[in-house]
This record gives sequence, structure tokens and C-alpha cells, in this order.
Amino acid sequence: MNEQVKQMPAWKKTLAKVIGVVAIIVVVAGILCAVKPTKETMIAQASDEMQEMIKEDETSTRKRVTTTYNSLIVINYCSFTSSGQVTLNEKYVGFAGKVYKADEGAAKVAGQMVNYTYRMLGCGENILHGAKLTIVLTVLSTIFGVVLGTLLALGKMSKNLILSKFCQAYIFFFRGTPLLIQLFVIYFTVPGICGFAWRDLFSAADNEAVYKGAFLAALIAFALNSGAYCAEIVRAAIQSIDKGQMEASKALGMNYRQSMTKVIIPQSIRRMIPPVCNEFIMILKDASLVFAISLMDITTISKNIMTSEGSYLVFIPALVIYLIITGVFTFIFNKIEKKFSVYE
Amino acid sequence: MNEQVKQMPAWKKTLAKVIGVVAIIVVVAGILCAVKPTKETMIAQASDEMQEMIKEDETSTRKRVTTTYNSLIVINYCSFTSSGQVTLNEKYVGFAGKVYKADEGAAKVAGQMVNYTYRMLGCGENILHGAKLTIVLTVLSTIFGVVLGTLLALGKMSKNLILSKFCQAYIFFFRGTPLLIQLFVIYFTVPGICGFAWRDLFSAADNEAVYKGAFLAALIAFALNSGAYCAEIVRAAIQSIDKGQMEASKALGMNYRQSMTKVIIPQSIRRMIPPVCNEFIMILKDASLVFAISLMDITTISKNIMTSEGSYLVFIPALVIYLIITGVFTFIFNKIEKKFSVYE
Amino acid sequence: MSESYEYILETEHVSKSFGSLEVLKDINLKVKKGEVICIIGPSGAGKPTYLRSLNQLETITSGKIFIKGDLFLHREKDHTIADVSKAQRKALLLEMGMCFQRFNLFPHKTVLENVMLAPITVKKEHPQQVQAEAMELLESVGLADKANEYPSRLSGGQQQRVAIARALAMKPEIMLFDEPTSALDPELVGDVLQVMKDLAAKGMTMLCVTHEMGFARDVADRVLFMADGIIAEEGRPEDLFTNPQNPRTQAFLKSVL
Amino acid sequence: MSESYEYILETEHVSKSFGSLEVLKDINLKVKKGEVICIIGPSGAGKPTYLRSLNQLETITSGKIFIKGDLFLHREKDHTIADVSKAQRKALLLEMGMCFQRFNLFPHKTVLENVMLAPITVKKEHPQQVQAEAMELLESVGLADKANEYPSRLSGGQQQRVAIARALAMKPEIMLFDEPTSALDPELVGDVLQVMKDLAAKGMTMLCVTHEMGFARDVADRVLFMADGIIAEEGRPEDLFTNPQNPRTQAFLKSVL
Amino acid sequence: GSSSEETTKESSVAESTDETQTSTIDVSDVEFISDGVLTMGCDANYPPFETIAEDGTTPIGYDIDVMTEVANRLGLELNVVNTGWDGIFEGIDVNYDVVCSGVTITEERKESMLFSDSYITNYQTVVVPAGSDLKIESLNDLDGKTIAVQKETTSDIVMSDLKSTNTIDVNIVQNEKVTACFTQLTNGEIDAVVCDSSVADSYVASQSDVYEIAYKDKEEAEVFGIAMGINNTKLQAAINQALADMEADGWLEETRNYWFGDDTE
Ligand SMILES: Nc1ncnc2c1ncn2[C@@H]1O[C@H](COP(=O)(O)OP(=O)(O)OP(=O)(O)O)[C@@H](O)[C@H]1O
Ligand SMILES: Nc1ncnc2c1ncn2[C@@H]1O[C@H](COP(=O)(O)OP(=O)(O)OP(=O)(O)O)[C@@H](O)[C@H]1O
Ligand SMILES: [Mg+2]
Ligand SMILES: [Mg+2]
Repeated sequence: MNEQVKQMPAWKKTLAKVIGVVAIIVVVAGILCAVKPTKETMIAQASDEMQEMIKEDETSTRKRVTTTYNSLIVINYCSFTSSGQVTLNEKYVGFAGKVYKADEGAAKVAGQMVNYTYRMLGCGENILHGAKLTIVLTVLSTIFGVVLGTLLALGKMSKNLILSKFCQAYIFFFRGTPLLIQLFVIYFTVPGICGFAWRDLFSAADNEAVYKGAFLAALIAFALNSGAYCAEIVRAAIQSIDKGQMEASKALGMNYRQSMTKVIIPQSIRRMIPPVCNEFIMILKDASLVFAISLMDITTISKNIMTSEGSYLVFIPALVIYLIITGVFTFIFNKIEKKFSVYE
Repeated sequence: MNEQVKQMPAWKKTLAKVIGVVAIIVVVAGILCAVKPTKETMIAQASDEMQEMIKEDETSTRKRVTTTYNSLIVINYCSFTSSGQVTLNEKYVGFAGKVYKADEGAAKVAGQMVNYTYRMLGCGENILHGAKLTIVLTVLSTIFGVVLGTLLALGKMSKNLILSKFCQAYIFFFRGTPLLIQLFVIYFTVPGICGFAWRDLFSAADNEAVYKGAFLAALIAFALNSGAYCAEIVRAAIQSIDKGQMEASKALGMNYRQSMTKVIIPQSIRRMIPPVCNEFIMILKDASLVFAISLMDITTISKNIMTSEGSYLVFIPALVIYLIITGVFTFIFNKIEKKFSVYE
Repeated sequence: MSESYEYILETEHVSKSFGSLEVLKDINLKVKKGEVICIIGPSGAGKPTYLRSLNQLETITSGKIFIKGDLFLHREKDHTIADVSKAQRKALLLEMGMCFQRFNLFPHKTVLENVMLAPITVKKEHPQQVQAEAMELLESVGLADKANEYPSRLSGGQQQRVAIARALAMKPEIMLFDEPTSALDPELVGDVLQVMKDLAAKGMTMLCVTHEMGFARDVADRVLFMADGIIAEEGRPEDLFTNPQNPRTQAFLKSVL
Repeated sequence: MSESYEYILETEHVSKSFGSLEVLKDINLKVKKGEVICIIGPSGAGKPTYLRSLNQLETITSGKIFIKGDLFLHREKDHTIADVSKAQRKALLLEMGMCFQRFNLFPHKTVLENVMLAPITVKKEHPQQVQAEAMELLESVGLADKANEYPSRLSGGQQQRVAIARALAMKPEIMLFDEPTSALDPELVGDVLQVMKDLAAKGMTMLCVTHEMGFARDVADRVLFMADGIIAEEGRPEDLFTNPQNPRTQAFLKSVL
Repeated sequence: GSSSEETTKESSVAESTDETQTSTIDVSDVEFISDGVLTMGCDANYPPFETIAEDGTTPIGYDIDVMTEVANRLGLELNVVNTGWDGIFEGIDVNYDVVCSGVTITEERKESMLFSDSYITNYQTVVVPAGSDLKIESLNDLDGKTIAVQKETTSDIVMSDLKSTNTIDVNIVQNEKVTACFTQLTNGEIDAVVCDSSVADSYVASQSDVYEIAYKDKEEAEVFGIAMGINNTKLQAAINQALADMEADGWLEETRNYWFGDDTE
């Protein structure tokens, strides 16, 4: 094997290494997953006292014990907490076929990490929670922002003075004022004035209508805001295209719309991608502002955990999740950029 | 006069108009300022009941009445509020030599606007409050960010692999994680680990040491963060300079440092200005994150006012202040850009 | 449209200013169908501006432009006095094809797509039909084998030939060339000039701004010498090159030949 | 530094590859002090790459370069076998000045500052002294009156003459020119060539990549014809232009003359 | 602090208030951030417990009054540091000595900080829009409803507990500020707000045409305490002493009545 590698060109060597490492990781993870204690095993760990309380709860209207079960790929975590006067607390971590008490030391930290990560990812929560909310909001806002931004950029460059001034004012306004305030106004003030409620836009039977309503408001605010930023990106990209391209299109008889859609915009897309990627990352982080309208993104959840548990460890999974999201999307944007540069 | 104007070129006409309008405004404002009711007049408005309470307060440890006096150029506002379950409230607006009761209608709105604006500007507060905080933090972070960004950009482009990787990692990390979390870590975690307190960096006798310490931490966090963003701006600007410039410098015998400082960087400054202006506006708005470490910028103050008074009107002065700051600084950046384009 | 006309292209008193800079001053020209006209002159003379004014890339300040005998545009002091209907305007503009100094191929489309784009989008012709014609045109400029390459993979000379094919795909009756060879390496100039010569031989009406005196001498029916926004001298190439009358022409020819 | 040397510049077996593309293949050249050498050839031949290899804008893959008799650089298979000390390297590089096809003036500095920048920063000369010399140089290229203009206000020909003055301000013994006139309008070429002719007449050693055959014929002591990374033919201009031996030279000369 | 200062303060207290004279509690062995000053941290955005008066600078509210008096009885000056809620406890012993900001005493918090004895008790209260036909007889009746709470308050903890133990299925909307909850209630985004009785009372009192109280849970008591560093037992003792004195001489009751009316305990 070693000899074979030596004869390969450098990139193939690297690729071979990467594939090797990934394969090992997958295999190890697979094994660990397979031998991970089951949910039943974990829940059976509860002490006798706790078991008793759980049993009591079954017949009571006011239940006392919270059972938490978080499974995260190769590791799982289970805790039992009773509320009220006498609080009991038991924590267990399951890993590699064994169950550990997670009251102190490495097991405690591991347990916390699993629990924090699980909560930040929004596992077991509604569709609009944690990492899911962050990603969906960011992706949709970017997409709508680019579309709106393109229209605004064309509007701003248009010869129609009213349209152009309007777009200019729009851009100035939305870039010039904080997103947080825009969010407030759209979620709280607009329904007040117009006499509707965001959650009424969804079925009354829907348990999650409040969250969906808030999400819709957030999406609108973020898209309107991002539209203003993207407008400047799109305009810069369009204006960076050699004037000769427009002239050649005109000389061939194409009108403004045709020249734009067939010649200028396709070429400018490549130049938009790096700044749009930037904007994406901006939105990713601005997404934490949704805390103002009752939604929870990764940052809000980690802030909450920090406030209630007073532990800074919570920022470690948060940073890791952010770096992974940023990394993955930067990679995707690079791929798209490369795809659009095929002709260069 | 009209005939004279006709003979002037267009820009002179505009200038003449602008100067005219400004002069009129200044004169009117001067007059209004001069006839504005004095502080004594305003405070003397309090009703007899209120006067009595104020008198009582003088001899009590628990003060009941808050007297507010806000003077804003041509208009001033004065209010007396008693706290507790039963609250008494009297408000007055002084304008153009007269004092109006500000309990309802236009006078009430005017009074609110004056009060909100006064509080957002941080008048009568410590040096690090409201608009002052926002502006100082934003300007300093931008300046430090650009300096740091330039070093990082040069580092990232350097042939020294370790340095380059380090700068890359730095940029990836600070762009990839939320500023809020960075702020938290720098303000709370770092002193914990290193065993110092931010406020100890200032004199113990200083009542504002807490705020100054927090501001220092915020400034460091913002500058480190903005450095990462500026690094990409600087790098893009440097790389947009024609390669021929570097070759010509080398052919003339200049070394890398000389070529950079004398030829490449001076030319790239002009191209940095628009994105740095953007970054400035970003920081301006991110400045609201300082609420997390006990500081109050414009957004935090307006949010607080909204929360305690429940009035959305508070966002109007906030938006106006933001638009003015954005407008003024965009103007300054444009001027600088023009200065650096003199050779084009 | 009048089908019988004496001149395919005619300009009367055409002037063009950029702000206070008067670039064209009262240009009069009548072009017969099939004529090949070369325009020479020092830089700053306004040669490309004149070409660009013809196909409306620039709007003239005043003057009249006739295409195929129709009054296409009449402007005075930056105000339009008369022009044609929008539909007719489009039709008449399509009678003119243009090639640029810097080619201006669409970099994101292959050579074939470059040639096919305008017929499909502007004339709404059937793609298959267009493709067949485009391949023929590429054949005629000697680039059929590059049909699926992107322009960036081609040499300057090849790019310019594609640009010519692209313009011809709209089947114009008049071709305007703005220094088609001046951005090319000297040994690549020949191929492009050959394509242009073939075009002239097929009877295409051509207006060509050029620095290639040899080409002008060989192909042109008439050579215009422009300087400072006016046509300072015109004549058959054999006369103008060997026996220029205007002292400015003499000085210019001395410096470039 | 050896003060007595036979050749001011010498290359032995110089090769240069970009990845798998071999651009220069075993170039050998000996240049005497005061010689004027013109390099001609089709595009893709590697002419500018050769010039750029000489003053280290490109690093050669293998071969030896001697300057003023000293072994300046010896590389084999992308590894440096021998080179000079850093100080000597800087001194020897300063013996070569270079002019580029696209001028590469510093746009943010005035003409005078362009000329003065390198002497002040590199040689740490006294600004007043440098300014006097710079004005003299600008005088000699006929641009003393433009000293305080920014390059963007100058025509291409003027810019190239400033670029020459800028290179001369470092008092090099050898001047390298990479197609100094090919980005210029034809009527502006003359002035630049005149400056170069003056320089040659003053005894400057010159290596000049050019498409201006007339200039080569008039000024060159020797003409090299490069093709595909080798010097395919060399000789005195009167021989090479009138009686080329290599069929590639013949074909090339036919296409450009 | 110097004794002469203390005396003046004592005498001024004696002059100004008609409560029983108590001797200054000795805190000479407690280390303060600033000598002679009791620095208190609060998120001054929770009326009527603490808020900033209209002049934009003066903190006012029940907590402020209590702490002023406590400081008084310890012979100290009070310095109020207005800080955000996030990280407010991290600032203890760094930026301020104590946190008094409507902080509920919870078991979790007790692990990382010390609390004084309770200085006010509240009850969980359900607020609904005026004229609502929602009948609430216990918190369990909120099953299937969407309610809003202020994040990290007892209301949040109690409701989350009911949910996590599967007692009832309730949709909880957590907000940074209690005002947001009431705005959501006005806008119809939620069915009810669960909050402290004192907050609910003040809202309903000022806007009785908009809100009404549907239920007060007298069983789940909300206990507020003053938080301080986990090792600061001496300060805890001193403050407890002061609070006990204040309760004993009626100062606390009088102040509670002043801020909340006669309804509270
Ligand atoms: N869009 C424009 N705005 C302002 N001035 C222009 C514009 N286009 C051209 N000019 C000026 O008009 C004059 C004539 O330019 P034009 O390019 O038509 O002529 P030319 O110099 O003969 O062309 P070439 O440089 O290709 O030989 C020049 O002085 C140029 O600076
Ligand atoms: N930095 C580079 N990287 C890769 N390939 C290069 C680079 N520089 C030049 N080449 C390639 O090397 C070959 C020779 O280029 P070079 O510019 O030296 O010669 P040339 O074509 O004679 O110059 P000119 O185009 O000015 O006549 C060309 O095929 C070019 O694509
Ligand atoms: Mg031209
Ligand atoms: Mg070249």
C-alpha cells in the first residue's frame, strides 16, 4: 500500500489519506453506535427512590420528575430531576456499551456537552428551534434577499427616477437602521396596526402556530433587510461587468431586459458569490436577534443555558456548531463559485 | 438676486440654496434657543401637591419624586413623577418662550420625543452611554479593525506557512462565530481564567469603572472581530491591484515591504473604503450587543424605554439618530474616498 | 420601408458632444450598398464615436441619419426632432452588425452559443435552424472546430473571427468594424483581415475604422481621413495614400507608414 | 565583483517551465556591453518570460545566469545550486532596468514622484539630488512639462516614456524592454522608439522584445528569432530580415511584414 | 468607612423616618468591591422592582428602595450598576457585591451563589385578555394552550416543569422581557401570560380594559432573594440581619404597600 501511494500524484495521496481517515471514523462510529446502551437501559438506571417517584407520578395530576433522554450518534445522556421542595438529581452517560454516573469529572462534562449540543441542535423540539431555525432562517433569508436585492439593484440603476429614488431610499433605510428594531416593528407593531396576529396565518389546530408565526415575521424582516444589503452586492457585481458586454448585446439588437438576463446577470453571478457568502454569514449570526420575538436560535439557547446553569462550557458546543455551519456553507459557496467560473 | 442666480452654474445654484436654507435654520434656531424657557421656569411649573412632595423628599431617605429636566437645543421638557402604587405625573414642554402641559396630543408626543432623544444621546449620563458609546465604540473598532485587518491580510498572504495558517484560522474563527459569544468570552471568561477584573484596570474610586471596564472589553472584542472582517477586505483590495504594479516595484529594486508600503497599499486604500464603510455600518448596528455586558447603546436604551413605557414611538428618534450617524459617516467616507481618487 | 434607395446609409450634419467636448462636428457621408469604406485618423479624432453613433450606442447631438433611404433619426441640439417607430427602429438597427476592438464575446457562453444567442432571443428563430446556420458561419471563418470552446480558450484572432460570425448571424446588410485588429498580436492580424476581405468580396457594405493601411489600400472603395471630429479628406485609397492633399493627412501618413 | 568581464550578461542552458508547460528550453546568450539586441518571434514563444527570468520576476527552472561576469544564479531542476549573497544580489539586480508593455506606472504618484520613488527608497539618495536628476531625465524623454501630472492624464506614448525615465533613474547598465510600443496607438509609437534610439546611441546595453521590425532593423546589433522556447535563429538584422535561414523565421517574417 | 460618617447617616435616618432606631450592623470584616460602598447589580428593566426613571439616569423601584435601606442599616452607601440580565450573576464579586433584581431563589442557583432570606413573596398569576372566556382554576387548566413567560423567571421554571414532567401539554413562549409577553397577548399571538402577581397587578391596574387576572396560584410561591458570592457568608448574615430588622420594625411592609398596594405578603 505504501509503495502504491508513493507513485501517486500529490492530490491523490491527500485524497487517499482523507478517504482513509473518514473510513476509519465511520467504522469506529458505526461500532460505537451499535454498542451504545439503549434508551431502556439508560432509563432503567434511575435509583429506587427515583423509580418510586416516577411510579407515583403516573397517578398524580402534578407530576414531579423530569426524565431527559438525549441520544447523540455515539453517546447518550439520561437524567432524572425532581422538582419541588426536595430536589433529586441523577445523571448518566452511556458510551461504548457502558453506563457511567455523570455527577462529576469527565463523565459530568461529557454529559453536559451531549445535553447542550442536543438542545442547541433543537432535537426533539419543534421544527423551528435551535440549529434548525438558524439554518432555515439563514438560507431562506439569503435566497429571498438575493432575489429582492436583484430587483432593488435593477430598480436603483433604472432610468425611472421615481423607482430609482424609491429603491435608493429603501436601501438607505434598511441598511441604516438596526435589524433588531426592524424585527420588533414587523413582529409587534405591524400586526397591531393592521389588526391581525401572526399565528392566525396558520391553522388554529397547529400547536406550533405561534412559533411559525414568529418565524414568518422574522423571515420577512430578515429578507427585507438582507435585500437591502444584497442590492448593493448585486449592483456592484453588475457594474463590474465590462461595459463592452452591454454594448455588444445592444449591437446585436437585444433590448435592456434581454441583455440583462442573458448576458450581464449570468456573468455577474460569479462575482456576487463571495459577498453573498459574507452576507450569509452575517445573517447566520444576526439570527440570534430572533430571541427578541420569542424564537430560539443556537446563541439564544446557549445564552439561556449559561444564565440558568452558569456554565461557560456551553459555548464550546455553540462555537463548534457555528464553525461547522460556516465551514459547510463556505464550502458550498466555493463549489458554486467554481461551477460558475467554468468558462474562465 | 434671481438674475444673479441664473447666471451661475448649476452646482453653484444648489450650493447657494443649501447655504441659504442652512443660514435660515441657524438663525431661527438661535432665536428659538434664546427665548426658550429657562430651567427654573420649567421646574417652577410643578403643581402644589407635587411641590409639597418634593419638599417632603428633602428630609426623607426614600425619595418619591423624580424630577426630569431635558434641554434639547430649541425645546425643553420637564416632568415630575412620583413612584409607587399611586403615581402622580406632570409633564411640561417649553418651546418658543412658552410652557405647555404635555399630557396629551402634540405636546405629549413632543415631550416624549425630547425625552427619548435626550436619553438616547446619553445627555447627562456618563461618557459611555447611548449615542456617545455607539459612536466611540464604532469609530475605534473600525480603526483598530482596519489596522489589525491589514496585519492579518499581510500575514495570510505571507509565504511563511505557519503565520499564514495562523491568520487564516484567526479569520475563520472570528468570522465563523457570533460576536455576542466572543463578547461574552472576553468579558466574562478571560478575566476568570487570567485572574483579573476589567474594572480593576481603572481607579477603584471611579464610580464608572465598571462601565469603563466593560467598554474596554467590548472594544477589544469588537476590534478583534472587525479585524477578521477587515482582513478579507484588505486582502481583496490588495489583490485587486494590478500585478504589474508589484512587478514594476520589484524591477526597480524595491523589496516586498517597500513595494507594499509605497506602492500597493496606498493604491488599495481607495478600494478598501467602500467595504470598510460597510463594515462600519455593521459595527454600528452590532454595537447593540453591548447590552449583554451592562453597557447601553442607542438600541438598548430604546428597547428599555419601549419595555418600560410600552410605546413604539421611541423607535422614531432611534431611527433618526441612526440615519443621521449613518449619513454623516457615509458622507465622511465618500469624502475620504474622493481624496484618495484624486489621481484617477 | 422604402425598398428602392440610392444610399444604404447616409448621415447629414452629424455632431456629437460629450459635455463641452465636441467630438464629431458636422459629418456628412453617403454610403452605397456594397461599398467598403475605411476610416483612418489620429487618436482623438472621433472615429469610433462616429461608428457608435450610427448604431445608436451613442446618441448624436444633432444631425440626420438615414438608413436604406428612411430618415432614421433627426436631432437638433440634443432634442429629437423626428425618429421612426419602435418596431421599425429595431428592424433598421438589425441591418447593422458591429465588431469591437476588444471583441466583447460573451465569456460565459461557448463559441457556438455566442453566435446563436441573438438570432434566438431577438429574432425568435428556431434553435435548430439557428445552430445549422451558426455552424456554417463558423466554418466560413475557419473555426468550426472551436464551436464548443469557451472564448477564453481562444487566441485574440480567433475571438475576433467569432465576433464577426456572431454579428453576421443576424444577417445585417452593413457591417461596422472598430479597429478589429488593433488588439491582436501582429501575426494573428492576417487571419482576421482575410475574413474581412472575403466579406467585402461577397458584396457586404462595410465601414471600418482601422490602422491597417495595407488592408485599406487593398480592399477599400473609399478611405476617409478623420481628424478633430471632421472628415478632413476622403478619396480612393490609391489617391489618398500616394498623394494626400491635406497637410494633416500627410503628417499622419508619414508617422504610421 | 569582478571589474573586468567579457560579457555584461550571459545565460547558459536557461529553461523555465510553468507546471508541465515548458516555456523556455535551453536558452544560451552572451551579451556584450553596449550591444542592442532585439528579440522577435510569434506569440507563445516565451520572449517576455525570458526577459522576466533575467531580472528575477520569474525564477528559472534550470540554467546559469551571469551578470558582469559573476555567476548570479545557478539552478537545476528547480533547486538552487549556487547564488550570490543577498547584498550582491540586490546590487546586481539594480544593474538591470525594465520597461513593460503596459507601462505599469504608479497611478497614485505624479510623473516626477514615479521617477524619484525608487532612488529615494532603494538607494536612499537625497531627495533634492534625486529630483534634479529626475527632471533631467524627464527633459531627455521630452516630458519635463508633465512632471506634476498624474499618469492617467498622459497618453500611452507619454506614459511609456515616463516608464523609461523611471527605469533610467536607477542608473542601470542594461535595459530590458518588453514590447514597449505594442499597447500604443500607431502614431504614438514614433516618440517612444526615438527615445530608445537615443538610448542605444548613448551606448546603453539593451534587450528588447519587439514587433517593430523597422526599429530592429535600424538599431539592433543582433536580432534573435525565438519560437517555442528556443532561439531558432539569430544574426545581424540585415542578414536575418533579408535572408532568413530557418523556415519558421521565413514564415513569421512573411506574416508580419 | 469612618465612624463619623456613619453617625451622621444614622442621625439622618432617625430624623427622616419614624421607624424604630436600630444600631448599625457591623460589616467591618466583609470585603467590598469599593470601600464603604455596597455595589448592587440589577437589570433595571423590570418595573415595579427596578426601572430607570424618566430622567434616564435614576434607578427607582422596590428593590432599589430595599437595598438603599439595607445599605443604610449596614452603614454603607449604595451604588447601583445597571447591567443586562444575561451574565448578571457572573458579575457578582467582580463588578458588584450583590444582585438584587427580582431574583427568584431556586435550587439550581443556590449551587453557585448565596441568597439572603426572602424579602418579598409573589404568586404565579395567569393573565388573559379582558373578557376572555378562558376558565382557569389551576395551572393544569392551561393544558393545550399557548402561554408566554419571561425567560428564566419562576413562571418559566414552573411552566417548563409542568411541561417537562408531562403534567400538561402547554406551548411556552419565552421572552426576554415581560412587556413582550403582554404585547403578544394584546396582538393575539398567545392565549395567556404567566407572571408574578406583582407584575400582573400593576399591568391589570393600569390597563383594566385590556387585561384581566384569570388565576392566582397561592400554592407555588415565588420567593425573591438578594444574591451574593457563594463564599460571602458574612455579608449574607449581615443582610439577613438587616432584612429581619426591617421586617420587624415594619419597614418592609410599609414599602411593599407603597409599591404594590395592600395585596402582597
Ligand atoms: N463616453 C465618453 N465620454 C466622454 N468623452 C468621450 C467618451 N467617449 C469618447 N470620448 C472622447 O471623445 C474623443 C474621441 O474619442 P473616440 O474614441 O471616438 O476617438 P479616437 O480617439 O479616434 O479613437 P481611438 O482612441 O480608438 O483611436 C476622445 O477625446 C475621447 O476622450
Ligand atoms: N505565470 C504563468 N503561468 C503559466 N503559464 C504562463 C505564465 N506566463 C506565461 N505563461 C505561458 O507561457 C507561454 C509563453 O508566454 P510568454 O508571455 O513568455 O510569451 P509570448 O507569447 O511570446 O509573449 P507575447 O504574448 O507578449 O507575445 C504562453 O503559452 C503563456 O501562456
Ligand atoms: Mg479605439
Ligand atoms: Mg506580450
